[in-house]
Amino acid sequence: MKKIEALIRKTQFEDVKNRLHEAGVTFFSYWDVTGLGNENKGRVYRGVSYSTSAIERRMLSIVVNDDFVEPAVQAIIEAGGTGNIGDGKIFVLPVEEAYRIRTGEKGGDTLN
Amino acid sequence: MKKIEALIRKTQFEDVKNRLHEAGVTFFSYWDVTGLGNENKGRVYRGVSYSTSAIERRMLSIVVNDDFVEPAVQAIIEAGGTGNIGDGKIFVLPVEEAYRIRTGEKGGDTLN
Amino acid sequence: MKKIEALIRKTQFEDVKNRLHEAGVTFFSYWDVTGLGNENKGRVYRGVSYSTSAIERRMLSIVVNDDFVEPAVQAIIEAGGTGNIGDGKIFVLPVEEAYRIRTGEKGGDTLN
Amino acid sequence: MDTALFTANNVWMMICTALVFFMHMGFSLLEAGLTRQKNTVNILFKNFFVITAGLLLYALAGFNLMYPGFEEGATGFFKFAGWGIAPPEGGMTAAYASGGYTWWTDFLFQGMFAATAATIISGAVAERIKLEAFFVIAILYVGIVYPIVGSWQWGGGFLYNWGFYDFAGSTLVHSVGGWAALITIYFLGARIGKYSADGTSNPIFGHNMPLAAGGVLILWLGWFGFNGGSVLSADPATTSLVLVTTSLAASAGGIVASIFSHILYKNYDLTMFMNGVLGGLVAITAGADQMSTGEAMIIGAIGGIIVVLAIALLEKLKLDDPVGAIAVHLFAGMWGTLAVGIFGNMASTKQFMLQLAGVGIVGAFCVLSALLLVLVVNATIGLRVTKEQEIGGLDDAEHGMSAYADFSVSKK
Amino acid sequence: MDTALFTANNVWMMICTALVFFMHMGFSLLEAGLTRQKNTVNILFKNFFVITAGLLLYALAGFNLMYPGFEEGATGFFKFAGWGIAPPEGGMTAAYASGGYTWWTDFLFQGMFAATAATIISGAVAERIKLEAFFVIAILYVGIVYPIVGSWQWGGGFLYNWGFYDFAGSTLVHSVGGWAALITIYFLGARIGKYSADGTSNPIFGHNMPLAAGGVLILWLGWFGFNGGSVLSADPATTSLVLVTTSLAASAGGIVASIFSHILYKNYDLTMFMNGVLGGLVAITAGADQMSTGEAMIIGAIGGIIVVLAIALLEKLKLDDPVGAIAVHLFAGMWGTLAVGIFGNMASTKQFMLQLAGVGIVGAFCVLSALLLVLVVNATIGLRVTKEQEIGGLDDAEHGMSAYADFSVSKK
Amino acid sequence: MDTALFTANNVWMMICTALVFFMHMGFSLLEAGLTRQKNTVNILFKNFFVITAGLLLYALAGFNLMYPGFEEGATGFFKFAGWGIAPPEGGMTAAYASGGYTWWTDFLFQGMFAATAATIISGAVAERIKLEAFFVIAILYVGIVYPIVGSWQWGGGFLYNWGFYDFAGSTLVHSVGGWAALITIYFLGARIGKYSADGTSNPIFGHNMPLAAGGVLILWLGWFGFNGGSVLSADPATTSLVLVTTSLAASAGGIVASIFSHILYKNYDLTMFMNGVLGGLVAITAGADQMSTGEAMIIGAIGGIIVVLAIALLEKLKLDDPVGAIAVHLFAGMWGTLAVGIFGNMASTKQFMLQLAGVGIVGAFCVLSALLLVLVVNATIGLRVTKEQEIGGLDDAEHGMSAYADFSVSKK
Ligand SMILES: Nc1ncnc2c1ncn2[C@@H]1O[C@H](COP(=O)(O)OP(=O)(O)O)[C@@H](O)[C@H]1O
Ligand SMILES: Nc1ncnc2c1ncn2[C@@H]1O[C@H](COP(=O)(O)OP(=O)(O)O)[C@@H](O)[C@H]1O
Ligand SMILES: Nc1ncnc2c1ncn2[C@@H]1O[C@H](COP(=O)(O)OP(=O)(O)O)[C@@H](O)[C@H]1O
Repeated sequence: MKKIEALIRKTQFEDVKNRLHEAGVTFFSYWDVTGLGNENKGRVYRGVSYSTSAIERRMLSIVVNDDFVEPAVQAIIEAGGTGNIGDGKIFVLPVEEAYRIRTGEKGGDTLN
Repeated sequence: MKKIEALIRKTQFEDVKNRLHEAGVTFFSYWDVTGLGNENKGRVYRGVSYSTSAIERRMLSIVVNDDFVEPAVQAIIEAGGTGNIGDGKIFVLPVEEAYRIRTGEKGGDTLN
Repeated sequence: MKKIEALIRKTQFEDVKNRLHEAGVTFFSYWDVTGLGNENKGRVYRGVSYSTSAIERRMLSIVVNDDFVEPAVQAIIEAGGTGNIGDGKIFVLPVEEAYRIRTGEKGGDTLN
Repeated sequence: MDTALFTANNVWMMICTALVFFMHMGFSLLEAGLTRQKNTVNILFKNFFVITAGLLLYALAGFNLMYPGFEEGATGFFKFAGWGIAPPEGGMTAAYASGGYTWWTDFLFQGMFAATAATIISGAVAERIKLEAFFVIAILYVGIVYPIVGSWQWGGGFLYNWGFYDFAGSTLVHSVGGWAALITIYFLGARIGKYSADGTSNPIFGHNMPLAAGGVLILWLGWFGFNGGSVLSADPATTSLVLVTTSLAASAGGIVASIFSHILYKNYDLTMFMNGVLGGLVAITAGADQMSTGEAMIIGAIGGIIVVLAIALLEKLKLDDPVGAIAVHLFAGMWGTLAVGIFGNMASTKQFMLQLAGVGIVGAFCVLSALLLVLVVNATIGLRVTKEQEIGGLDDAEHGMSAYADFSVSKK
Repeated sequence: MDTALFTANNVWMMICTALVFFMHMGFSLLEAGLTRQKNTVNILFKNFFVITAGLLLYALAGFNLMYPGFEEGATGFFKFAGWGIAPPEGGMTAAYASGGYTWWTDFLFQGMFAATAATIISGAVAERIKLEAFFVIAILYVGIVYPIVGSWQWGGGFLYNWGFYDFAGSTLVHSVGGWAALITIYFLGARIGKYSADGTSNPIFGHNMPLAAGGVLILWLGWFGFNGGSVLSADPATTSLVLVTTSLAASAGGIVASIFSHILYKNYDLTMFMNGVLGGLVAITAGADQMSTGEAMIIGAIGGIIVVLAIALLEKLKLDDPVGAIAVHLFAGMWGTLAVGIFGNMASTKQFMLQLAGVGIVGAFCVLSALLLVLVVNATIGLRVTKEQEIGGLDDAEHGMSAYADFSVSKK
Repeated sequence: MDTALFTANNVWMMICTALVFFMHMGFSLLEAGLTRQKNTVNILFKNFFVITAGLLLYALAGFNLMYPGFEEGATGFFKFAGWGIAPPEGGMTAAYASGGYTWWTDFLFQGMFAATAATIISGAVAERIKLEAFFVIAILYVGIVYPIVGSWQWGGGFLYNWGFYDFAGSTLVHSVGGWAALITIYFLGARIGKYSADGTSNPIFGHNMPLAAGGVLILWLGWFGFNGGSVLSADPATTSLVLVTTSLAASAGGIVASIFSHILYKNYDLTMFMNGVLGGLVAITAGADQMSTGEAMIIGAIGGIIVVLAIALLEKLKLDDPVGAIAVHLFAGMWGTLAVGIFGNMASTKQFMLQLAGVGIVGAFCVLSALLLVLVVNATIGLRVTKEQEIGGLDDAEHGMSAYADFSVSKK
């Protein structure tokens, strides 16, 4: 089992979600985060100009069985990319165990 | 050391927190996330009916020493379950090191 | 590659961010969480006194190549500490792979 | 009376009507702000129901139940002038009400008042009452109980004939609402989590202080119409005096409540300041036209202290009132009514006893009516939502909506 | 006429002016609340633009286009009394308008009305129109189309001479705005995500229900001035009747819409309640001074039902109106205008036909003007923001700001 | 004078009083919206304090310090008519103020004004002043400095006798508040993070734009009372003119400020639009009854430009004013006062010099008084919270509360 952490543009979320569904990944959790990266916008507020590298992003946390990692990553890359700096990152982390709270069962079967 | 990530119903949070305390786990962090899973609700808004699989959940992030994993997981399963679809998941991930910012010390002792 | 999860005081965020920048870590994501730990405040609301161990914290998620772990952790400890209970924790987790969504490339080079 | 004066009077009364209407926005924001986010849509819905249904009911029956025109010296408790409303002969002329206003203005001003009583209940029972149960209680209470009590005094009934005095309704409006709130929350029980198994109280925070604060300021503004319109004409001397006493009592109530609660609890609690302002306003309402400025400040100040103490008392008794409605409307309302016998032009032992009698009789009637109503509703529809619905929030359970569905907070 | 009556009348009219101004706050909050967070600054900006530019335009040309003083029995469609404003001889005396108000009051009251029409458009086109495109449409529509239509009736033009009746503007204000809104959203298209490729509708949630609810209550309050001021004096009988019919229609509209939508959709939808209240208000506007209380309730109730049905109809037609502006202002507005021929003092077949003619002629003119305007804007500046800007939000794209930049939600 | 006219006048003045009261809600929302979430409770608390304590102080001493009744041609700088308030003989009759209002109305209208000066300070010092320090400054400034300055003009003192003109208080209210704000923030210093070590400015975002925008619209509404009531009667010609000039100046100020800031900074900054509206309002305040519509628009437009420039200037000087209070109230206030000598009925070189003298004398007195006050407070209680408290937020540090404690944002 692996955990996929994807940091994507909020504006790409619907596309990514749909592509993940097509790839068979329908269960995950997400929340909004602020990202510091390469992207940078110039702004003015009340006459004070500033540049911000803090951008709003959505973090997707997806735990999948090993054979789903590759399709899920590809789905996110395809749907999440706009070609502009700031499209985001995907990280893959090892997961040792998973449980379904409702039934108490554990293992890879709980991931759907 | 392990990291326990539990995705639970917000409505079960108080119970889970109390049960974790009884199990000796009093330190953790949590935040609210949106979950896509099996649970599904039919809704109408301004005459438009729709069904949503996006449900609000609370994510608990708990880092514990190895011998606390089992009791913590059991506590969450017991207090977090309602028996209905959508009770959530628990994932266990490996943690390589932990530090206490206040003192700079590291290791399993920092986890309390 | 490692993932550094740091739970810090919101009030120390600016300092930590700057120190991380000095340490060469300019890319990361963060969001606000609630933390249960040792810190505890006595409060009164509408005449009801209560004590809360739930404190607002900021969670930093930083994925770095192995040689950046040590400097990053030190930076956070130095800038995040106030010496008072509740300064927070840092956890280090293993990361197996990283991708840059924009280009689809993977590996440690994507981390900047 | 000349047309010009009649017109000026009626203009004032229409403005006061508009201001009393606006109080419903104040109540809506205050109640929504002091309760939890998951029940926000529900509270707003109840407030919309109260004002719309309240007005329709008042047109249907309430007005004719409240102003049935008791005969000189009549002793009845109840009289009904018939369904619906239609202006009497000459109702639009200066002859109708000594030139103070037209019959239509009269109806609308009183109709805006009527809905207030239900709103008071709405705040206290928030976050756990079943929507349908609230509908029934509000309809019957506003449609029947409130007008009957009102008829005893403002309809020229027996309280009026005895010499009881309640200028703008510390008792007739605020306590009437407050009693029903008290009875209802007694049977409803506290919100889940408010009191722990070991008996300790837990705070449950409101979700939006700017809303609540804005609500209180709107209520204060509305009170200019509530008390100012109760003069029933634009008489310069009386109306302007009433606005002054009203504002000074509000100020004193707020300042004193915030200082007092700072002494007791060592923090500057904004919600206590706000409740104190409201306590001062409710307290001055019974005698706003009878007091000097100094007396108004004292009455308001004591109102502020009473509110702080009453909140603590209800907390001790485990009576869970999320917005402090009972402390403000019932306790400060009783105080204000009694104060007419203690301070101001009418002060006398006799008057005090009359005020006490009025408070007691109205209280008894309201408690009994509310009891009957609540018990019947409880036995039939049921008062309270299920535990699951309450924890999940009434917005989800009763409306399938969220008050801030699209809100997000990641930066920039 | 004596000075006192003149003064009292003018006081009333100035207050009504202030209340109509306040409606712009109601619209701002309602529109902001019912749309998404990422477009909040944009909506507020548009509302600030509408009220400020609207007033300036009305001073520059609108007033003189709307009240050019057609000669008795004139048949022209258009007349212009010149640029800028300057009071006529005697404009500040009781002689000007039978003592109802001064010329300055006249200008300002009418100026506050004018801006309303643009606000109606603003709500419907929210979340995807280009800011500059909106500026141009609003300026030309409020500066030219609205006053011309207004002149036909309130300026003593041909509709007025025929005997068409529109007390406070169900057609002249609300439908005029509604038609432009309809035409504009037809060409603008729906918001991204509103309709899926397979043709199903998706809900897009508003981000702040307390704002929206507060907005509706402020609008109701403002309607006291909108309808009450349309009496054009403080005449006690008529003004107070108008406030009563207005409030009862609002109440009936809200209650009936909420019940009706509960029957259809099985949930207590707060936004339907709110739109129902507004539907009742718009519907009564054309005949507020002609109806009995019972008739007002019926007109309001039907207004509420029409709003619920119209929302469903527009949804079917894939016409995306985020705040329900067209259902409320156009549909309920047409209903209210026709209702003058069906209910109340003026009811008659002949009057009904006149009302129908008025609705038709105004509709045709508005549709054509809006068509011209929208097509020209579309061909030049372009109507719609880019897909990227829309998804990212107009606040970021057009203003580089966020409405809640510093908001965060971690607990305690 | 006949009772009817007296009554109509007094009705108008009472409404204006209510509207000026309502401005405190406008200020509260504006200030809360433009500052950070962590200081929201604190700002609301300060605003509640200002209005309640302000009224009580004005009753205690302020009114008698401001309207002491200088003798014809007296030259004193200071006079005090005694503690507390009690109506003079005939204070409730038409004889008191040429039938414009009663003595009670007088007191309350002026009392609502007084609190305004303190609110202006409140906005500028937000997010870092110690609560107790603010209490002391507000009490002494509103209780003593404001009434003394006011007495020089409105109390019939030497400025009045010279021929200085300030219709509704561009100088006497707005600049008086603005000077104190300026002095206080000079000693208080900028908020942590506002200016980097290398001297660059950083933006600090407000947390709630709908609140701020609503606040500005409420302020505009309130200005109908602020300027309209300063006519001191309901005289139809003057009051309606004043409302027109006020609204046109606000519109011009807003539109021009938004265009001007778009030219300078290439974005449509809503906060500049809002500050521009306020700048227009403050600027017209000194001569609202003296201007033609065209002149009102020019004065407002220049007011809007001045506000945009003043914000930039203060930014350069590293004077940190979170809500733009000084740009709006001090700079536009001075401009408006001088404009009375440049435009309108009174324009003349002599008048301009008089206006300049008035601005200068009042400025000097306010600066000195504020200096004394601030230095004493700084030396005793201390002006500023600790670094920790500031970063953690005043809500937590001073109130132990959070403005949105229960807010959460996970979807649906
Ligand atoms: N090392 C990292 N650890 C955690 N989050 C990261 C890291 N690098 C990038 N991110 C997240 O990814 C987002 C996009 O990255 P960025 O470098 O701006 O774009 P790109 O990947 O196109 O070069 C950032 O805003 C941040 O949220
Ligand atoms: N593979 C996963 N990765 C991340 N989060 C998940 C995953 N599966 C489920 N979740 C989270 O758990 C929640 C509940 O899961 P769900 O499948 O609806 O219920 P159940 O576990 O009772 O079948 C989801 O809403 C989602 O937040
Ligand atoms: N085991 C843990 N797992 C997850 N988060 C933790 C854990 N321990 C502490 N935290 C987070 O760190 C914060 C500070 O920890 P705390 O124990 O209060 O302070 P200190 O580290 O100074 O003793 C907590 O509020 C919580 O958010």
